[in-house]
Amino acid sequence: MSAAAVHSLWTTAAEPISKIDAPKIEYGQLSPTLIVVGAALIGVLIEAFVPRRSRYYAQVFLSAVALCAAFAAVVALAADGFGTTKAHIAAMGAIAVDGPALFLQGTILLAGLVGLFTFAERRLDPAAHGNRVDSFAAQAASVPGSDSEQAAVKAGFTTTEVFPLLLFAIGGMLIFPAANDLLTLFVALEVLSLPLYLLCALARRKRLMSQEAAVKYFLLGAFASAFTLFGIALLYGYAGSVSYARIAEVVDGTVTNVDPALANTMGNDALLLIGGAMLAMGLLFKVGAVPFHMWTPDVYQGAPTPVTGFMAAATKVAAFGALLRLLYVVLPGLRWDWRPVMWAVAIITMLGGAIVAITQTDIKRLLAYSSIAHAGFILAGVIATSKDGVSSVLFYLAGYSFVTIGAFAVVTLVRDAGGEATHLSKWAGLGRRSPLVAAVFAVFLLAFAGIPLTSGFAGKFAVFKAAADGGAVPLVVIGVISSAIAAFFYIRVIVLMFFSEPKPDGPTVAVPSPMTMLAIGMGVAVTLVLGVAPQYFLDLASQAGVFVR
Amino acid sequence: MSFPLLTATAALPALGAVATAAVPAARRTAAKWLALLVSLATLALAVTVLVRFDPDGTRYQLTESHSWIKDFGVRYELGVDGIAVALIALTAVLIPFIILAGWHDADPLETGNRRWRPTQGFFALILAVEAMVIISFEATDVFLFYIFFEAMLIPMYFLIGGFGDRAHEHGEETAATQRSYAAVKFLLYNLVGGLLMLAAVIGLYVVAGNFSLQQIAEARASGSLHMATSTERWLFLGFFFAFAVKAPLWPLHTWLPNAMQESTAPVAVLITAVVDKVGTFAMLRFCLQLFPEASKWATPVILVLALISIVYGALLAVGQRDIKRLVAYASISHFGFIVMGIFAMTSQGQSGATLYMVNHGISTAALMLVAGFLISRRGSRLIADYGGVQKVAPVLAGTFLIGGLATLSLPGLAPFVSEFLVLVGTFTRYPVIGVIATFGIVLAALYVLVLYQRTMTGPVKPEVSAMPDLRVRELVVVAPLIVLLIFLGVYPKPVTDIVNPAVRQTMSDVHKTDPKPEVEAAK
Amino acid sequence: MENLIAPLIAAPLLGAAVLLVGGRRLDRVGHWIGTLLSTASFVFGLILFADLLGKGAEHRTLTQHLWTWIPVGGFQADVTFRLDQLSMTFVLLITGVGSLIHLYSVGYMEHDERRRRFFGYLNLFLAAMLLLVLADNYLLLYVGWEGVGLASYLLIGFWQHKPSAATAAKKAFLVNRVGDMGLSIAIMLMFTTFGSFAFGPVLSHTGDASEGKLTAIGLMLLLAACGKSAQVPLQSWLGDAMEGPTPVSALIHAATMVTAGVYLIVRSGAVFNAAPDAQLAVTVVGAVTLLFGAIVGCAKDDIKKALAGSTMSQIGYMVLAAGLGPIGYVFAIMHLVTHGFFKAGLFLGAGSVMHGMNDEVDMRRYGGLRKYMPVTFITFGLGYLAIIGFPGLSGFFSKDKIIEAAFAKGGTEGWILGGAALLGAAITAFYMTRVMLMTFFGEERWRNQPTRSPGAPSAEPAAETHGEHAEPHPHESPKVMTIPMIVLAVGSVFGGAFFSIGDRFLHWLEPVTGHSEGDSPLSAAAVTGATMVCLVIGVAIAWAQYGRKPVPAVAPRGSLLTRAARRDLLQDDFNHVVLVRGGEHLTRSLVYVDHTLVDGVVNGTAAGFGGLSGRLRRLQNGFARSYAVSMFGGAALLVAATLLMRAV
Amino acid sequence: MNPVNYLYLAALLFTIGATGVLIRRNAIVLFMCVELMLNACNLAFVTFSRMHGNLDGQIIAFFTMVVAAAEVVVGLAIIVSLFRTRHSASVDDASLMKL
Repeated sequence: MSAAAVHSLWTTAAEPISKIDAPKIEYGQLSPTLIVVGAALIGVLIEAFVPRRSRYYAQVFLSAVALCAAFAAVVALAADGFGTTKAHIAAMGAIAVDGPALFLQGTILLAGLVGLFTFAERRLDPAAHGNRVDSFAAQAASVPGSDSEQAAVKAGFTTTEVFPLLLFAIGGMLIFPAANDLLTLFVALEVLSLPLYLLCALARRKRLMSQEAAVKYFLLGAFASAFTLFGIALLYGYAGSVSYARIAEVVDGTVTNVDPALANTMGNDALLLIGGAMLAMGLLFKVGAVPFHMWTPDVYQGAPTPVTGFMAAATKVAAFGALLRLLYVVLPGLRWDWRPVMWAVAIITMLGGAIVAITQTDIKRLLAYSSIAHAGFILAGVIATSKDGVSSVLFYLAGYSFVTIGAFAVVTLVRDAGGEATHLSKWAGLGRRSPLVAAVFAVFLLAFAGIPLTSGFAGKFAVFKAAADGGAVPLVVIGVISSAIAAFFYIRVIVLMFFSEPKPDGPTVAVPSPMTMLAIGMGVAVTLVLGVAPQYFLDLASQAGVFVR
Repeated sequence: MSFPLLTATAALPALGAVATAAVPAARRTAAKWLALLVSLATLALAVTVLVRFDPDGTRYQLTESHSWIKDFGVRYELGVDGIAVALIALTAVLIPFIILAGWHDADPLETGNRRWRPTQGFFALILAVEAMVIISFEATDVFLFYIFFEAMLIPMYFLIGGFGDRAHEHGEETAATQRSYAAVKFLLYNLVGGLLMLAAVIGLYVVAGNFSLQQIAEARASGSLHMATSTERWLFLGFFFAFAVKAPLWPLHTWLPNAMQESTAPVAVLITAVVDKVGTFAMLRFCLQLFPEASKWATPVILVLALISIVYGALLAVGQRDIKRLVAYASISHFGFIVMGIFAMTSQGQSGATLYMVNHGISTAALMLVAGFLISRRGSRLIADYGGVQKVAPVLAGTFLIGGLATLSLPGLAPFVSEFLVLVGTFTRYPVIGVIATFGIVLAALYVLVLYQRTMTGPVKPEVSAMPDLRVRELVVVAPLIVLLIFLGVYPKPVTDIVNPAVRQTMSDVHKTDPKPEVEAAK
Repeated sequence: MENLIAPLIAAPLLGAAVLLVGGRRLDRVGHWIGTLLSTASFVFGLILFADLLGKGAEHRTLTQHLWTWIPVGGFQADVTFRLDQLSMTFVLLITGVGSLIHLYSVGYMEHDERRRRFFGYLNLFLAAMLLLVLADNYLLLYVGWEGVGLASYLLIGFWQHKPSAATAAKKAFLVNRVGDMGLSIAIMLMFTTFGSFAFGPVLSHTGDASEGKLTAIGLMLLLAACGKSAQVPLQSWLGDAMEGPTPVSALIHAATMVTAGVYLIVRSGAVFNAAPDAQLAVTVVGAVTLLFGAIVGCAKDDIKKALAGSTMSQIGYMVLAAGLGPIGYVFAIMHLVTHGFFKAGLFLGAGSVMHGMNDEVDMRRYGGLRKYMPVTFITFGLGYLAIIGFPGLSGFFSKDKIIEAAFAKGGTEGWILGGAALLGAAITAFYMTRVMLMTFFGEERWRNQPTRSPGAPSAEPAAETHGEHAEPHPHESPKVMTIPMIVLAVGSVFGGAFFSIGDRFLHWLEPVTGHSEGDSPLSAAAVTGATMVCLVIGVAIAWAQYGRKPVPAVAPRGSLLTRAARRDLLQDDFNHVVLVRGGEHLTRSLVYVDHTLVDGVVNGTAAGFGGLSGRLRRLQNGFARSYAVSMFGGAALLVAATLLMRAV
Repeated sequence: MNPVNYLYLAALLFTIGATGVLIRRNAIVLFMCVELMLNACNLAFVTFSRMHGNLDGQIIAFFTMVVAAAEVVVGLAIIVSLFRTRHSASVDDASLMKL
């Protein structure tokens, strides 16, 4: 680049800034996100100003209202046709308002709502010193087992910060799949991650494991996001811009008005490929695909179960949304480069998750591995690179998220002296003690296993169908095999619950408040409805199957 | 839009299942009666289907068709041909007897736990299975069929793993573990089969674009839908594997002995007499209609497998020490006959096979249920623990003998007709296979008579000396079955009249005609 | 008139149903119901017989179509009955002898608390046997064929608490099944050859079919016949079948059922006529069996087993005759009928003796019984004379004709067969005389032998009821038992003469079976002479051995042949070693294979995944940094792979 | 001099950071390595920005700093709490959950 050019660049910059036309923001179309984030901020203020006794109620109320409002906004937008005809890119090209975005945001918000219910549950643990407690530490700062902790518990402290944190996370998740330039993507990634890191550390019981989970999640997450960022940097270097549309144009070679200054770096495919790969790696980390999955079991096990449920459901949805957008909007021109790689990832993810899960002994770890396997199945749909592929993935995510939250909600119910009894051996004979809970959990497991008449089957069928249509028949076969393997360990749990004799020192099943019941109930309802009469939702998903660019 | 008879026939037991499950824990007997009444009502509906069905009418009758999952090209399409009608009737007939036979099988041991309601569950599950079996006989949409073909596994799984014989030689703990092993084995076997079928189902959709059996079959016939030979064969294998597991065909059979051994006699009957029939039925309806060429391509191998099943099953039955296992292996041998009849591709073979499904259902039910009564009395499944029962409980012994004679297909009893038809049908096209298969009848005589001799004859064992004879409830279960066996053995025409047209259709699907006899050929 | 055929079968069938379903409440009258219904069926038979006689020789075939049984495509099986001279003959024999034996059993089974059931089975047998001979197609015949098998199974094993009986019954059924296999294959062959298996189409189109097919059919039919009629190599069950009550042995295993094979061959004459090879096989089987049976009969000390051997050999004669084709058919049937009389008589006699001797069956513990049970002695004696072919008695005529026919076959075959038949006649004379002498003559070896020596075989459990530890008090049987014996004795005396004078029987049966006079190298007189000589020799030897010197109470070791003959010429041992042992090994090894191999593969796969899982999960070692390593490595791979994709 | 060299430097720094994450035990140091990686990214951004002659890269660099700061806040909070419970900042000690 010639010195003159550089000089001119400086000089233009040095000129007195006459007038920058203010960026045009379509607040209406961004309302879902804005509502949630705004509510989060208010939540912070509540923490600051509302007396301790009433904080909990204020927070729960606020969050619930915010999520419902946001969901209403999403529905309104969708009804207004932003999902289909009016789909466009808002906020100066930063955020896309289109079918996938809205669908995923809706899913995330519902998941978030259900998650909120499980967060707010306060009936499961025995009341400590006369005040009800939820599954979060009384005072995260106090050392486990220390006097300060005792004092905090005695004083009836509760970490109501979790609610704003939850809202922040949801806010990030809402932006994540809608982000239409890499910067927004990165910011959203951090916004959704950081609160989750904290939430992981806040368990009331088993705090060491909780903190360990947080540390692992945080360090690895930061590590991954560094890769992501570097990937972004390379892409920026490749295209001279971080806007999806722009990058896509460059990739397709249909770029207009190249200024000569860029000529020598732009279109350097090495940059593109490496950058794309590193970016993809960041997203695959979030969805928990092999070999970037290793944080999943530990974090899922250590984190407070409500957090785990929410995280497992919502994060996956958001991350897959972002991944879809990246692959379909930014890198479609690169299909022939990334498809084979994704094939490999999908295959090892499906098989790896399913196989390792066989020998798990902790229910939460088991579900973690199953979530890995499912990530593999979803990837199979992602690879299809067709409209069907998108809509099938959307459908799968919707179904899956509810099953997951429901399943983890059930896990919170099964408790013994040491809190949740997550070791499988403790679950023996649960079907005898409380058939209903066991039956509900069995329904979730069958949905995971993809047995017909559950959402799991419909989703799996949709995804595999799309994949097969896309010519990925071997992938389908492997998927089928690995779901057979997966079936084995889901069934193992069912066997344990129904066919083995209950242990004398077995866990008790706590009677939850209506909130958890609602969460579980919604899970079951969605699972069965999507299993028996999925048509409406499939329509929804297929309408929402088109990205704007 | 007439009354959706088929839907009703399937829906009634389903609703009955829900209702039964909802009966409060204390009202155990009420649940039993409810289940029994529902099954009888279902039988009534099935009979109406039988009556409304016109053998000489169109291929699929009483059809219903509604859009279901548009995106998957799935429709809710029901329709019955003669074969389906016969099997629906069989199912509806057997279930009441199964319920009646299992009257006390699920009475809870500890009545303390208010929430644990095994009895309700047991009968609800049986009804659920009935519903799913019936609808999978009715479905003319591949996807619809597949869904229930798979879903049926779940209630069966709980029936096998959740309820076993009361007294067990090794104590309840090991019994439980063995049960769950059997249940898991059953489920995994069938699930693997089912999932491979799923891949094939998806493949079929990719090729054909919809799931309607009739549309696809017509398109195939008219040539408007072309399938590459390799594609057709792969799809065929995907389907056939699942059905072969269900059927079960050697060497995919090992789940059956465990399942039948560990489950209570009524459930064992439910498995072999009802559920497994879906597999053979599906071979006849889906494999042959959707993939005629591939079916013909695979015929030699399948026939050999069937032949192995026949002889192998019989030989193993001879070697068993456990009554239920023995019956299980006998069933494997019989399923070999059924498959052989289907793939012999002659009208005798296929009518015979269909008839065989019905008769085998009844005869196995008779034998197995009586065996169950016997076992419930002595609390052991081992043949060696019995002896001389005939002297203390002559009626039981007599019914047992009749069941056994039916199993060895004695002329005059129903199974003879079907078995002979299958043999003839096979013989006309594959003489050698037919002849070898005929050895099966000798082996059958061997295992049945050995079983009878060891259990019923000889000096009375002290343990059985106080054994009561059949009770009224048990007689009510067995007597009608025996009457059916004799009636269908003497006058099978009603069934053959219904079945023959359907078989003729299937034969034309695979473009096969019966070989001409030598004398006519000479002329 | 043909409408009377169905009732003919229905009567005993009804009896069976009533008696078996009726339950204990019928115990007191059951046996009379059974007897009544079998007699009724006999009466129907007589009426039909009269009707046939009324018709012209060519129109003596009645058919009754009841309903279509199995209609599938070309496969049409009807339930249709056909009554012609041949089946008529059998009907009369079956119902006649059957009724007599019912009557006899009333007395014989008096002490058995399960008498009702016994009569139920007997009626069942009659029904099945009638169905067998009246069926108009082979499939329906097959039903009767297995029906009689079932009845015989039930009756042999009637005393089920005796393991020996149960085993014998099972054996009989199994061996018969082997034969049945032949019959069903024959039917399939007929279907593929003629497109039908009804007598009409099959027997009238034998001309159009290839000889190979016909030979195959013939051989398969022969196999069936061997099973049912206890011909070598499937004869082994008959001896054990004597475990059943004696009336059963008389009715089923002497007079009627075992002759079904002969019926089958004669009925299928058209097939055999067109298939010489099959015919030859039949004759060979017959000849071998008639010697085999005779030899076995010589060695047995159990009176019933001895008679069983003789039955075997007599049926051998019939089969031989049937194998000779049109020359022999008529005489086969004729001998069958006469044999039915005298052999039934002999068995009833034997039963009567056992009845008087505390159910002792070992002839070495008999002796000198003639003065204690005169009626039995006389009837038995007449039967004896008849069977050895004493001039003028029925056996003389029928057997003589067969021997003639055998020679008439001509060529070396003729000589061999004829020779065999003659030899057989001699041996027959020997063993029957032996039986006669050991039972009714000589000193009373049953004296001061209070208890039965353990070695001796025991047939009747009724022994348990009346005192077995007392010294036996031989006594004549009640009227209800003696009358049938007398009737049968009369039959066995005059039957043959009645049939042969003016060839009555020949003319009666000829329209069905056809007949042709072969050209015998020997004149009828020569044959008769030869027979007589053989007869005398046989009797003489027997007298020399058992008449002149006293019979040892314990059997001497005897020659190799004798010992072999006592063991049914080692045929059972062969079965045991080859079939039973071999079978057991086969099944045991298969069970092993199924468990370890077939099932092992499945469990192995599961275990394999489990192991893999266990190994893979070690990677999850809990160290955040190692997770980071995998991520880093993954990223590197991802990048590398993407670049690689572009490179290639 | 050729700005591409800055890219090489960035890559180098990034790699150093990553290696540090892989080999160091102390959570704080680990974390600093991550920060190093982020800053490597920043360098890359500004370099590219320079090369492309548009300001996007520089803007992004600022964003990154903010994000990094946020990460520090959260990260240190977690690490400190871990340290207080375990009295060690070694990440390898925190391996309760495995397999």
